[in-house]
Amino acid sequence: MTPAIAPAGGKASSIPMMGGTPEPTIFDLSVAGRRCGTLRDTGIEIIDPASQLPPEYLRDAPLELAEVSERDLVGHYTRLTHRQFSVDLGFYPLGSCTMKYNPKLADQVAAIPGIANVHPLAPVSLIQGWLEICCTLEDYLTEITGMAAATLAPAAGAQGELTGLLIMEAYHRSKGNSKTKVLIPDSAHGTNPASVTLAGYRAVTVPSNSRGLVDVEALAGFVDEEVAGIMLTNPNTVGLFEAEIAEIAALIHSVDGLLYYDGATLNAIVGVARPGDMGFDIVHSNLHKTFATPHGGGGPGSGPVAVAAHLAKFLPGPYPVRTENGFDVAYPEASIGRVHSFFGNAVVYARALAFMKALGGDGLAMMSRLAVLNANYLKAKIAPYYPAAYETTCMHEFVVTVAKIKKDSGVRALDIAKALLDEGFHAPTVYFPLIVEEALMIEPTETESRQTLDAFAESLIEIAMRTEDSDAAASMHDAPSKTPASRVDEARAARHLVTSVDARN
Amino acid sequence: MTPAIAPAGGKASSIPMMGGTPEPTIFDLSVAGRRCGTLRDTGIEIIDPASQLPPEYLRDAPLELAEVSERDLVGHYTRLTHRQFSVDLGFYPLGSCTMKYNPKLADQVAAIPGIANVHPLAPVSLIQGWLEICCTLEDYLTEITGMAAATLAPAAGAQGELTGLLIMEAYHRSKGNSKTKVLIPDSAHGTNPASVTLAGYRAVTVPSNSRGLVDVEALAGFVDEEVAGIMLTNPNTVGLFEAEIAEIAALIHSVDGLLYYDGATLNAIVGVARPGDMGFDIVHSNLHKTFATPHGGGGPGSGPVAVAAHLAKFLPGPYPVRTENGFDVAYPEASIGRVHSFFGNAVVYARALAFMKALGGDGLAMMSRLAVLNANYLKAKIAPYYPAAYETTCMHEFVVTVAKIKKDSGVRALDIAKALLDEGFHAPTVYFPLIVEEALMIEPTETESRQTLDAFAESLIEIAMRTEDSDAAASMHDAPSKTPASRVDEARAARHLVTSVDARN
Amino acid sequence: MSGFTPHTQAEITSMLEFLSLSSLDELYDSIPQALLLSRSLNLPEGRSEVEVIEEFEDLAARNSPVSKELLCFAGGGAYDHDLYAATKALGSRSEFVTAYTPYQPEVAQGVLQALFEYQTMVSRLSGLAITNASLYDGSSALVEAINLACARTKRSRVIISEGVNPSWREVAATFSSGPGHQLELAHLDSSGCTIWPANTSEVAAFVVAYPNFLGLIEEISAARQLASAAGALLIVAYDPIATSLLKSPGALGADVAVAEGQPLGIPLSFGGPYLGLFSTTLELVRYLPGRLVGETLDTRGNRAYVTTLRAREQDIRREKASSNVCTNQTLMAIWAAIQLSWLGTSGYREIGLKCLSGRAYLTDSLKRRGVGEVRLGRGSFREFPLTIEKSPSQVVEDMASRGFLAGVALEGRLAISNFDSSLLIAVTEKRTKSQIDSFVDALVEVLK
Amino acid sequence: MSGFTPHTQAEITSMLEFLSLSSLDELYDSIPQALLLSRSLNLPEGRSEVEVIEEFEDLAARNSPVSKELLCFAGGGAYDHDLYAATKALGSRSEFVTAYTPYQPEVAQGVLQALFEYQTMVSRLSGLAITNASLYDGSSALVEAINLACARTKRSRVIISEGVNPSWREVAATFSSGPGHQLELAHLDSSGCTIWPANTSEVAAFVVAYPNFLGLIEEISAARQLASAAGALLIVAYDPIATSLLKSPGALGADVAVAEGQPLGIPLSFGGPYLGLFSTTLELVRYLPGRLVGETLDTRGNRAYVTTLRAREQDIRREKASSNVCTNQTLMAIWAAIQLSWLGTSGYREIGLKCLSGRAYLTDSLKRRGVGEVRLGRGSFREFPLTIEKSPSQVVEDMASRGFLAGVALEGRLAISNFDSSLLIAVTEKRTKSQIDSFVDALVEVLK
Ligand SMILES: Cc1ncc(COP(=O)(O)O)c(C=O)c1O
Ligand SMILES: Cc1ncc(COP(=O)(O)O)c(C=O)c1O
Repeated sequence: MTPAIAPAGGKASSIPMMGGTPEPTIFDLSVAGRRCGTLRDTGIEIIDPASQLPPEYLRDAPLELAEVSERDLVGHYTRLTHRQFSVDLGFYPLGSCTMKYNPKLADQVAAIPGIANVHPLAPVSLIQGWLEICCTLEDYLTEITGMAAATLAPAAGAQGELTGLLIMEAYHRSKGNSKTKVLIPDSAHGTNPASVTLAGYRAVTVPSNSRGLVDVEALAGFVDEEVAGIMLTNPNTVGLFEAEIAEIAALIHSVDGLLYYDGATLNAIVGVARPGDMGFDIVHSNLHKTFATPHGGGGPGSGPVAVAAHLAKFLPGPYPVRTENGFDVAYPEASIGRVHSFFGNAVVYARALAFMKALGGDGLAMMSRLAVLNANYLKAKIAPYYPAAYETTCMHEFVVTVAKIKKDSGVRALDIAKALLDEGFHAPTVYFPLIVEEALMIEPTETESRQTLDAFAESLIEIAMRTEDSDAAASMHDAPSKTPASRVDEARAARHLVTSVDARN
Repeated sequence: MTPAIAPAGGKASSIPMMGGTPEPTIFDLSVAGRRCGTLRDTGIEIIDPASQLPPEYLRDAPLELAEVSERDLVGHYTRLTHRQFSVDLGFYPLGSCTMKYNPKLADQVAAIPGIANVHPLAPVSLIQGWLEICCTLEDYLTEITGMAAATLAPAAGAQGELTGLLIMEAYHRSKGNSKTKVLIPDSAHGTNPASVTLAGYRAVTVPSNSRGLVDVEALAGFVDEEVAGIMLTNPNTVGLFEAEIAEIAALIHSVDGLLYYDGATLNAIVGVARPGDMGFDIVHSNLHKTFATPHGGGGPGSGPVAVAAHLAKFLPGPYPVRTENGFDVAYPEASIGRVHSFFGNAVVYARALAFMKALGGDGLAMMSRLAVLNANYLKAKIAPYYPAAYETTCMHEFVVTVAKIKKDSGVRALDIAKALLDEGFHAPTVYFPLIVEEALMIEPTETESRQTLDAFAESLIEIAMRTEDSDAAASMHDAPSKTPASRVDEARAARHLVTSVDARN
Repeated sequence: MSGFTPHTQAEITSMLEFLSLSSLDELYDSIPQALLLSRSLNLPEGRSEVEVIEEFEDLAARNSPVSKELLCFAGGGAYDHDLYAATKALGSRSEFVTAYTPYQPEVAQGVLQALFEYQTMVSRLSGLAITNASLYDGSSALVEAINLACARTKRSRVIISEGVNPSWREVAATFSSGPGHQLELAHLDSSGCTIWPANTSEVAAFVVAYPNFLGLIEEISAARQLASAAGALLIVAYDPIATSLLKSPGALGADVAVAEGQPLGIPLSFGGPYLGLFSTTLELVRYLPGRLVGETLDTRGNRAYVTTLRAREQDIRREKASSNVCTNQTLMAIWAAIQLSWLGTSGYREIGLKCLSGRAYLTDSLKRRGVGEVRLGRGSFREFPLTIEKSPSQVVEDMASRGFLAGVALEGRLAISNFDSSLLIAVTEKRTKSQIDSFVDALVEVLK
Repeated sequence: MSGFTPHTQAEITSMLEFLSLSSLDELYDSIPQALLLSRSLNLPEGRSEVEVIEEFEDLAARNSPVSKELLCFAGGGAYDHDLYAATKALGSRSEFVTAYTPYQPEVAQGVLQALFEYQTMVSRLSGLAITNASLYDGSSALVEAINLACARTKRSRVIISEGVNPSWREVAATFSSGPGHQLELAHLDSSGCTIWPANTSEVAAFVVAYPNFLGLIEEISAARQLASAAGALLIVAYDPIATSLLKSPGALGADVAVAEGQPLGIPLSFGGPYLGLFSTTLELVRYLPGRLVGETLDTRGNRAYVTTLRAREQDIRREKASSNVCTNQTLMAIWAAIQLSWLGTSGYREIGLKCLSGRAYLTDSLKRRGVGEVRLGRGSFREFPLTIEKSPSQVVEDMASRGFLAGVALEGRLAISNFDSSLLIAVTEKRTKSQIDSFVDALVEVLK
């Protein structure tokens, strides 16, 4: 911790990235006694805490935070942003993540005081606008997914999954079913099996067939009375549409199982096909993917869950409802309970709804079509060098394997990812899904132009060609070199665990 | 111009700076038919322009602008910001420019709808808040400068100068004086003589003495009945206080001349000394310097002019005034006339006033003291390598000469400036003022910490030491190399004049 | 077609040609005809951005935001603190806003370093060495803490104080059903202190709030002793503003400390996005949910940051992971770090002093005016219950028409034993003397 | 001491020690005692930023902003156009906002390239090859144009149409006194067209507005012919929104084209900061006022930008410079470039069509309802005079209480010959059919 006597302070409060040096931490810039500004004068005399609080709980000394001027605060975080890639800076083809452009209109919506500064526990008479936003977004989502009712509360996709699985569980309990397991294809995202466990079920992995799809015949072998349901994404994580979804649904439904739809891939089919029409009973959507709300460097997201009519009574509460005199808040009769401290990541709803209203029904349908067009175009462009894991027409993303490149040159998927960073592109998702060896999972999204796809394809191909030269291939293990940091030693971070400034030494 | 058929479009819409490549122009990214968004639906049918406008004045074809998606628009300008140094990124010790930190509170003030969205021609009953802002700022400025009245209208320092000189001229006209010339020290900023000419006077250059100051005896030789006045900055542009200002004032006033104060250096003396008390009759201040409003990459600024009581009647109009029932707009009786389409760069006033209110009287006085402390500290730190042009205690900035370094190593002030860019610092002002050979004019401002000054001094000294090695010295002509562009060929730009995309080829 | 997608008709045609397709619909040939939506979505037509913004301005006009329309004396887990201009400006920089999870550290040092610094700050607040990169909100942090405790102790019985935010307790109950944790409620006495059960065998964790939902300080040492005796973990739900004056949970022996980070510079936002703070001891790091940023070096030998110990996480551990969290609240964590750095050591302490002093000024006034029963228990920080004779929710409505969000009615799902007919009132550093005076005047009138 | 300066007391002390000084006051030893201010500034004490912002919110509440409180039908040189979210977001990026003039091109490519692109756009709008990097506002652009013409022709007589914004004419008059230019006003006839004088000898420039201040299209070719015959330059003050439908000034033979750039995405801002557009022909480039950005290469052979032909400017030419401009309106130029790029070819044209169609819808309604005398001259773009029987300024006040900023009263300093008792009304693309309908209804009532 900072010593009590004013130390030298940061070597420099003003080294921009252009200088090529790493940014010191905010604590390195700290000098005891500095501050950004003063607090408001309330006109109330400051009292001795000991007169109000049990003295044995009072701190002995003030808690030490960074002590900087506002000038240094602003310098620090501004320089950090110059060390950070983002959608606004460039192409971000992270498969499964749908890193599309986030329109700026939503920022403006989010900043309206009547949106941003509303207390969640205010009486319903004072939050009618917010409740209408919630109800309207639910309507949009149920129409898009083909379901009957929805909750917006889950704060992200994974929380949506768990919420949905608890609804599944409540359904089975209500029917007196005794179910123990949930089926999951081996291509599934890690959150799926983790959620299953947390919902109290056993996750059973179903292998994909050679076409990257659920093998319906094999699946049949897994289906018995203990099956509570199945979790699928459709298109799945290799970017292919599970064409036999109706058969799968029939099979699962035959044992009174439920179908859960992981909405991470919804971007492929908005306005084209609906999970509800495919036989899904529970669907989450990731507003931070399909509906263009920004991902915030890791969050916040929002993972609303929509359900078929017979499951509506299990939805979590509180629940905004339309009444004859405006909007109110209610709890469904057999609710699984509350899943968020308040109503969920509300401002994200406002952003997503603003986006949906701007595009409209037809715009949303076009969005998906162009996402799929972009993916297929890019896939075809790079196919001679980067064979797709599966040949079929892909949906909004696709997976290629560089197993052969690795075998021939020793260059791995990771090296190719890093080499791309040097070209000014973000890397695709690597080593996922697990069923594809040396996978690169590429999702261009609909907001990228053909020119960007061409430039990206060119870079990828150039990199592939470089692997044919053994020196060039070897040097790729050192990539990237033009980025704010060169290749980062991940193993060292785990070995010498330093997760705070105070753990250094 | 863009051909009618959709061209290939930009090579890449997504190459961030991290990739190290220059950003294409927005026109290079253009593809015919693309757009960012749609306009509002007014419900009004679009009519044929020929039905409303003389057909011979109608365009034959739509005017061609860049046609990009919002995604590419945002990518383009965001990437451009990654190729731009700024105060928020680092130290910007540009002498004479006062590149202090601009507190973020002012941005919030500027964005309030009741500030930002007010029509300047609305009746006074609807702009009372704005008129109060104007009057209050005038009060602050007259108190700070020690003058009697002020106009905010001039849009920058240079326009303030011209406005002030026209007031000078109006004064002389009103007195029946026939004046022809205005005295200007040889250290003055270029705007001063230019303004004098535009005001219809002849600029007469007065040489500085060996201490960098106006030589009062020599000055006396220039003073005659034709002298309308003198323009001075105090502290002057070498960063020194003209201690004999009272004598100068007496001399000029003795021929009924007026003293004009160029406020570019006001940052040294707020709350310490006032131009009015020194004998100045007309004072401009640069809100974008002393009062922390951002410089905007070149503007907007704001250059209010304050005057002594006997000159108030000449101020430009319209003029916000306090009345018994609120605020009104008036014209001074003998006004020189209007100097701005409306009331000047109003939002800049709101920013400056917010800053002043946040600091308060004592805070403003401390601001100047610390600006001077920082300058003297830095000056002393680098003195062994960078001799000051003048020895005296400097005010908020100082000038060093690298004449000896140049003589010894061939490294010029320009090369040193460029080398600093590689260190992550902005360069000081170079080759100004003209009276100092190989000048570096350094203004650290009060918002920089001692640590930043130390780091800057260290870099400067390290560069000076490098000049002692002839190879290292030679390589400095190629600096900078870590910046978004390497050394730019300025001569080529003038020789092959290309000032628009359409002038290329 | 809106401007959201860049494709011109000509480009669509040529891209389709390149793919030897003749229409966009053919891209969906792998979807059986019967599953295709044979109609357009039944949603309104797209509109220009300016119209959409105006629509939301109209919706917003049907809410009553604090500051502009209502002076806020409500808390209950969401507080009306000042947010500084620099926090907003920096936290809105698009590099932070539009980045993904930092999977490629070489181009994500901005987010990673900001998170590393955030972890440092929250570890200081909590007094615990390990802090993750955020969870969804206070309640989800509590859920993860319970899961951690049960996984660590291999037990399932959890004693949770009634002083923990009732909504968080509801969330904990929801997510305990799956793993089969048994949550037992320990009620509050009339002074607002938890009455712990006598039988503490096989307890995985004790959960106590500090200050509790009523704003009152409980005896944490009692819970710590019980936990130690029972071989259980102590989970403390703290208030990250109260720690400005109070000892950290870690200093009081917490094994896990969780909090709602909203008061650290996050707008009220109708309840979200907020920020779940989660800290624990180094010993428990392998049970940590969520992402963790560690310091390391790059190949040039420069300091660099990266997410670490990823093998704990769901993307690698899959069904064996103890948490499913993936997307978290990174941006909010960055906001909190900026706000805390804006405050610095002295500003942070001053906020605490101002909250406390404002609360004391209000409770003194209420006592002096004989308004209801002010209940301060063993000590209150910035919030307290006022027991009144009228219906608290009716009082809130009546006060709203006078321009005050008077508090949170402790009714229905927010009811607390021994605190019937009470209004929970909070005072932040934003509330001035004159605002509090007029609040008291209005309350006197309304309660008359 | 506020947080604006970083210095702690300890640092101040040690820095003074380093300088062998014992107090800050000693720094000012070079100032004679008599000149030192012996008291504190008589200004209020400093306040926290949140209090200052609230103070400005209170001040702002005493203004009536457009959109929120008033539907704007006023123009007169400042127009209520839509501003797009991306323009605001990008134009507010702190690298653009907090940079200085791009004196070091190696670290200023962002601003320089944005200005180069701006110059390209404005050259297309104006139809003239050379555009500078901005001037203060429309009026200052006009002043510089007159100075240029007089310098070029070595003459001093300037004929300026009454159709040029009266405030600009005032500004031109103010700044003509110094150089000794003689401005002669050419009045408008009752159709809003300039009556040029018969004697045009020794004229340096003819200045005409397009459309003029009344929103009406004048015969530019007449002015062009006079100018050519007289060996004078033609200065055209154009409207950068009208050029979406109208031929560019350059195409009509302008030698210099100036404009107020505010309609290109700059908020009304109580009149500033706005943006002066200035274009001229290549032949006149060495007379150009202000900064000019040129394209070149860096030593790596990459395209780069730099301010060029600096020898024209005051910092080099000093008293011989034809302009004293230094700080300009760069940030506003960048906003305009972003907004124009947001609009693109089709959006820009659509704005023009919507303004024109809205104006026509309004003038048709007014005519139909027999409200005043609608005067469209040879054609009006988005603005027109309505001659009425009541006092125009009274009508504006009456309409304001009904929620409309009804227009600009052509009275006092804004009076125009032959247009007594008239209200100048503007319709932008923001005004919808129903807004115009209720505007007409209100006007009918007010004029009754
Ligand atoms: C296929 C899939 N499922 C689930 C998730 C989890 O969603 P979230 O990150 O919103 O919790 C993701 C996120 O990347 C995903 O790609
Ligand atoms: C000494 C001096 N005088 C005058 C000016 C001109 O001021 P402005 O750029 O605001 O027009 C400057 C600007 O740098 C200056 O430094």
